[in-house]
Amino acid sequence: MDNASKSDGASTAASGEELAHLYREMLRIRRFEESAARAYTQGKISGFLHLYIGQEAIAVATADLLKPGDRVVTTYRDHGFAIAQGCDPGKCMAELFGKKDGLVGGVGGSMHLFAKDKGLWGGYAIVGGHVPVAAGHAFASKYLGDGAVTLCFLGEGAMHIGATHEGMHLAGLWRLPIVFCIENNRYAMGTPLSRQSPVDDLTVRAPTYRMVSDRFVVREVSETRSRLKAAIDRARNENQPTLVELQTYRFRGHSMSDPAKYRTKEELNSWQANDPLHRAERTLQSDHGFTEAQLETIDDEVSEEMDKAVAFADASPQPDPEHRFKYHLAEEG
Amino acid sequence: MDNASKSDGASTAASGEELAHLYREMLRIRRFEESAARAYTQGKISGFLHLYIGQEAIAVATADLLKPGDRVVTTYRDHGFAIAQGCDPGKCMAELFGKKDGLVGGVGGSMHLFAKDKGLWGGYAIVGGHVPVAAGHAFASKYLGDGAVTLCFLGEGAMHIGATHEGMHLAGLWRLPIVFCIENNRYAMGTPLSRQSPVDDLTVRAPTYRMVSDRFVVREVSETRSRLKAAIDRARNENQPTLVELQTYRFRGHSMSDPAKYRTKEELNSWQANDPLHRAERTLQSDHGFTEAQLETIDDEVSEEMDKAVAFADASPQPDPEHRFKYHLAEEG
Amino acid sequence: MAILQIREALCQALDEEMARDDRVFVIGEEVGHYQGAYKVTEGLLEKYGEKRVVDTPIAETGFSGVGVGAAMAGLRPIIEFMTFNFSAVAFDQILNNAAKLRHLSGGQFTLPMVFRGPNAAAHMLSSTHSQAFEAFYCGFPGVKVVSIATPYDAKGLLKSAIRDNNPVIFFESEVMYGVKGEVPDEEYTIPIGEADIKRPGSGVTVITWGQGVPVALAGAELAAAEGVEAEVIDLRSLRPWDEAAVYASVRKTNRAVIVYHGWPYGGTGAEVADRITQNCFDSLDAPVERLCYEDINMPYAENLEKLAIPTPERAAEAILRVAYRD
Amino acid sequence: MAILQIREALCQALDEEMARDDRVFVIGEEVGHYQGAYKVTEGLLEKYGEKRVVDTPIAETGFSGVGVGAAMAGLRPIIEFMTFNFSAVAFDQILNNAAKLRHLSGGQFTLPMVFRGPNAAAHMLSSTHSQAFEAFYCGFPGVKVVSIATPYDAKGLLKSAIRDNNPVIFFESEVMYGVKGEVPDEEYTIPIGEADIKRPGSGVTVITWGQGVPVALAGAELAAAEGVEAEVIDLRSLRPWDEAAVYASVRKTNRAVIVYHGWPYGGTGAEVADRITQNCFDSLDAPVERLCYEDINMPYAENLEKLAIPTPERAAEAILRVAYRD
Ligand SMILES: Cc1ncc(C[n+]2csc(CCOP(=O)(O)OP(=O)(O)O)c2C)c(N)n1
Ligand SMILES: Cc1ncc(C[n+]2csc(CCOP(=O)(O)OP(=O)(O)O)c2C)c(N)n1
Ligand SMILES: [Mg+2]
Ligand SMILES: [Mg+2]
Repeated sequence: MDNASKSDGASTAASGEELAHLYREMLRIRRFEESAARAYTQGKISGFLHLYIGQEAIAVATADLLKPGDRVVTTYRDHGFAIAQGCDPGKCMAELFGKKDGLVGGVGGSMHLFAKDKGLWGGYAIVGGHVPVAAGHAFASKYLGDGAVTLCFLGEGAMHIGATHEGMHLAGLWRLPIVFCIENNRYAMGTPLSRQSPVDDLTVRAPTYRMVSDRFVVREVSETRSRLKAAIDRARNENQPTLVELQTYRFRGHSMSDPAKYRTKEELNSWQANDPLHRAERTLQSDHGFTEAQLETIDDEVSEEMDKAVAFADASPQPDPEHRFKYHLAEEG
Repeated sequence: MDNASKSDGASTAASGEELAHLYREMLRIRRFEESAARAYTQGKISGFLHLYIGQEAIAVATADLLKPGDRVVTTYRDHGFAIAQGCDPGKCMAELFGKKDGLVGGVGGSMHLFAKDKGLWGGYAIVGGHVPVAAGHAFASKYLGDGAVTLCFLGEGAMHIGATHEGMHLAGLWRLPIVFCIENNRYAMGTPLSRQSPVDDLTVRAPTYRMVSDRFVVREVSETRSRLKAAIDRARNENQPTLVELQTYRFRGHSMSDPAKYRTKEELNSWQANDPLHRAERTLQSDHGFTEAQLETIDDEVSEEMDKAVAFADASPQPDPEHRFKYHLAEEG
Repeated sequence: MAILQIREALCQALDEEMARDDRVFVIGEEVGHYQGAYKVTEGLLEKYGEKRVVDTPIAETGFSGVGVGAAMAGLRPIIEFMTFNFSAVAFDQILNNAAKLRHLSGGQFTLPMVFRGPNAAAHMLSSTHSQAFEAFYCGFPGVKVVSIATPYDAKGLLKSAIRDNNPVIFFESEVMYGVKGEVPDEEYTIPIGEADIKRPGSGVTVITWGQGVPVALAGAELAAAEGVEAEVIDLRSLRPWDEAAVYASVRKTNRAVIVYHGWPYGGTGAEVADRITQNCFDSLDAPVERLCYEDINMPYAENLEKLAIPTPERAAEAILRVAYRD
Repeated sequence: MAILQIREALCQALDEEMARDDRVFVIGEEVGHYQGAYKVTEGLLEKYGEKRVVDTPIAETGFSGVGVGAAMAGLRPIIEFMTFNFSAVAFDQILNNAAKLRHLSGGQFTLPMVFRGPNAAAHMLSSTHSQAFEAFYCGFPGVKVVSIATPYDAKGLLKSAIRDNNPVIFFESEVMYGVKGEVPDEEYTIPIGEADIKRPGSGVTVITWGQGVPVALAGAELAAAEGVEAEVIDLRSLRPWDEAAVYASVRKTNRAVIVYHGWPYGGTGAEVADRITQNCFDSLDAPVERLCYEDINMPYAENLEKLAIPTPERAAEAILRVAYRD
């Protein structure tokens, strides 16, 4: 996504053009991941594959708000951010396939998408381990005075591990330009929040770190955008970190191997009924006069883009054998 | 200290007899540590020696409240608890001297006093590392239904490390019979709380763990006792953990090698003017009719006890060379 | 004899030991309601309840420490790491508490506990999820370390580990949970510290463990086709390890290869190699060889991963090389 | 040339590199206002201010991770562990972030950073505070590891470590901060990866590093009195280590002893021993010996600690033994 097309996100309501843009971005993620899921069942992708389906509004709202130099740091559930930040879907898919043209040359796979130039400072796979790292990015921004903001995403399950506590504590103590976004999708693998935490509201932690907090259900991509905007501004202009709890839901299992038997069909249905993607679609029709045909065109374009991404990944060769020795140490290329 | 002489601690005010007992116990710690400090400067003790002088009321109040089976888990600043829990001062001193008759045979030194039978479940030297362990003791109590309470002591500096967060989180989630006592002596080594934490009140963390909290300045040993009693009762009777912040002060440096230049003479003086030991002494005189002579007798007795402890430690031989192979694995004795 | 998967053999061991001693409990992420990330604890929650099958938040330091404390208080915790990769965040609890508290307390406390879970590279999980931890956990006193490769060994050694009064690090393998084999119907245990000759031979001694075992066995078959009969010794226990069995074999074959999943620098591989050299110096006709991971972070791509880990072909080459038959 | 303590030489290296490049900063517990727990950072706060000399709460995972993130963003952090014993709580940040992020990002990020602090047993600090961490940190790719024993090496190698574009683990010694030696007035650096012959000799090669160096040198003197001239090689860098220098010496002397502070199982000791055997097999007249800690938790008592760590007397015995002069 290029920065020129970004909206200012100041108010909750998005114009038709804006919303169409946000909708398309969400759909791109959705279709990318559906393609990836198919490829996984076809054995083209191995290892873990954690889908972001249902949570797309968060990555899309974020990408719309970031300025050049700003950074996104997230977990293994990272495809959505990669697509939203403007990474080439073909390269992303090739990474999932473990191919030479993958975003990081096939060494990282699904959990480790990195695109420094797009502001994607990485997908990390040790729960909580990226939180202090993100604080370090923000530390550097303050040190260098570069005006950049770091957004650190984490699951609600990551709130209970020590690294998260330490990273947030230092960010609060040193007033770093960072926003911590808890994507509370209700489960850490098969464990509901109620068995992970004695409290339901995770923003109770904010004052202990002298952070401001916000907490809301992610239903509208434009609302999500304006709530995050406030937090980002606070980080950028006041060096005041914010802890945001975004209540959301993943429609698929934790990873492809998880049948998600721990939750009811009703629960899933009720969240799917409020799918931010579909809601945006409905708003485009009801408030901005989009026709079925127009929406179908968008979908066709997006689907074609993702088919091409799969074809690109398919066609990409395996990495050269010598590639495995690269990038360990700086002198090794 | 034997359990029979324990007061019920129900009310803040202690009877003369009770207070005399608490006073004597505080004095025993004070004199023990003064002896240890002397021995350290004489080169009889090596390694680290972290004195508890100024904080004695906490260990003494605690010991007075514990029932058989209850446990104290603390840091490297552990002599006070050892003495208060009724460990033999000679054995404690011998441990500091690294001698055969030391509390743990000379392998642990000052930072690692353990006396299971006295309810002292250890002094631990990795900051925060003992907090989940203490939660484990309380977990076992709940599992076994033994009715015991675990008291976990930690410095305010230990609040910021991950292990502490995780241990407290699990204790809150699982409602374990435990009391976490932050001995906020204002400094972690040379760092004042203001440079360690963005918030001054450390009990703000309690609700995030669904804990009850209490916070007070440790001036009166009997008040300390009654405040801790409420927390212990809550743990024992309701499986409700409490986070207590005890505001206190160490009159000496962090360890013997620290000249404590980071604080002012005035600050030290103002805390020393409120030394709970001296306050108890004054109350014994003013409210309970103790004479100078009586108090001197107590001091003489205590000082003699500690002289004997030093003599015992001096006389104790070094551990047998073979001792170093013992106690690693259960089959090794 | 029943034919069981390693997963089932482990589950049986847990079940039998939990039935035998109600101080034994299981704690970790997804061990209960989810039935275990790799289903090793399947059915245990239903049978023993939440008290003894304890799901935890993601807090490895926290629940490892709880295990340490519970063990001190007389319980016998079995701590599951979803994989040992996640034990890195609990390293201090193992190094400084589990391994030291018996010693530090002058023997006042014993710590009967097991840390278990899969270890080493599975398949295409990239570098943070593909690490072998024996190089770290064998390196210090106060723990025992076990690594299993068959259902029989899995059950017999897990039962011993649970009954052991010390902290035992117990390595399993994600890619081998489905491996099948015979498991006796009657109760049995296997002592910690005893190696097992998985294939007799007289040409070369191959020492291996864990995921190395199938590689070594397949490599031995390939080498046999070239006329060299390797004796494959599965160490099973890595700390302590069965020096007597290894030296006896090496003194017979005069040649040794070590095949394992793990990085080359240090660790169990270097330890065993060097100890063989020190103790069998005059018997050795060739330096001991080690076949293990390349000294790189594990790449995700299938072809690269395969190049980085030991294969039967490379094991056979190493066997033939130390036999001077290459 | 000035005569400096190791502490002062390290402080000079920090000072010069901070003056040279304002992306360099120091972060850790008590590094600023307290002037460093062991005074290595003395005076730096006054000169460079709180921005570049950053006191932290007790949160090793937190500030190690902040260092990782800051390095990714172009800064050059120097992270002080008050002692490496406390790095165990930050193990994951070093293993899974510092050592892997360049690789995982396909080279998009470089991580120029130093983790430094004292390592190994000091004097009577008991087991949790007396551990040697090279066995852990040398065991995986993606980092370099250095261990110094003289003021000259300390300054020259710390400057190289700071300028290096990779994570460098830099081991110092609490008991050796006061050791004095000559340090040139003019600027110099010492390349990482080069060993140094601290004492030439032709009878036996002694390989050592860190706190092992003075022990090995004193042991060599004792052995010399018995007629065996040992060549003492200070590795200085443990990952990578100077294989060429070591093999050249061993091919000359045909005998090797390794003297180090650290546990026996695995680690740098076993790695160097085994690699010598593999590469100099035909030159070796005796198996390589290792003199290190006993395989126990370090006891506090003075007499026990002394028995558990290497001494010049035992080093001399080992030298004479491999020379078949015992
Ligand atoms: C330290 C650590 N422990 C365990 C895991 C295994 N694991 C991966 S994701 C996950 C659940 C995380 O849940 P949450 O933080 O809520 O994020 P979500 O997957 O729901 O997005 C677990 C337990 C891990 N990667 N790291
Ligand atoms: C993980 C860890 N980091 C650092 C240290 C070194 N250290 C020992 S005590 C201490 C200060 C602790 O302060 P606080 O928790 O307030 O307790 P106090 O000493 O004041 O009683 C530090 C930094 C340690 N032992 N463990
Ligand atoms: Mg979640
Ligand atoms: Mg303090």
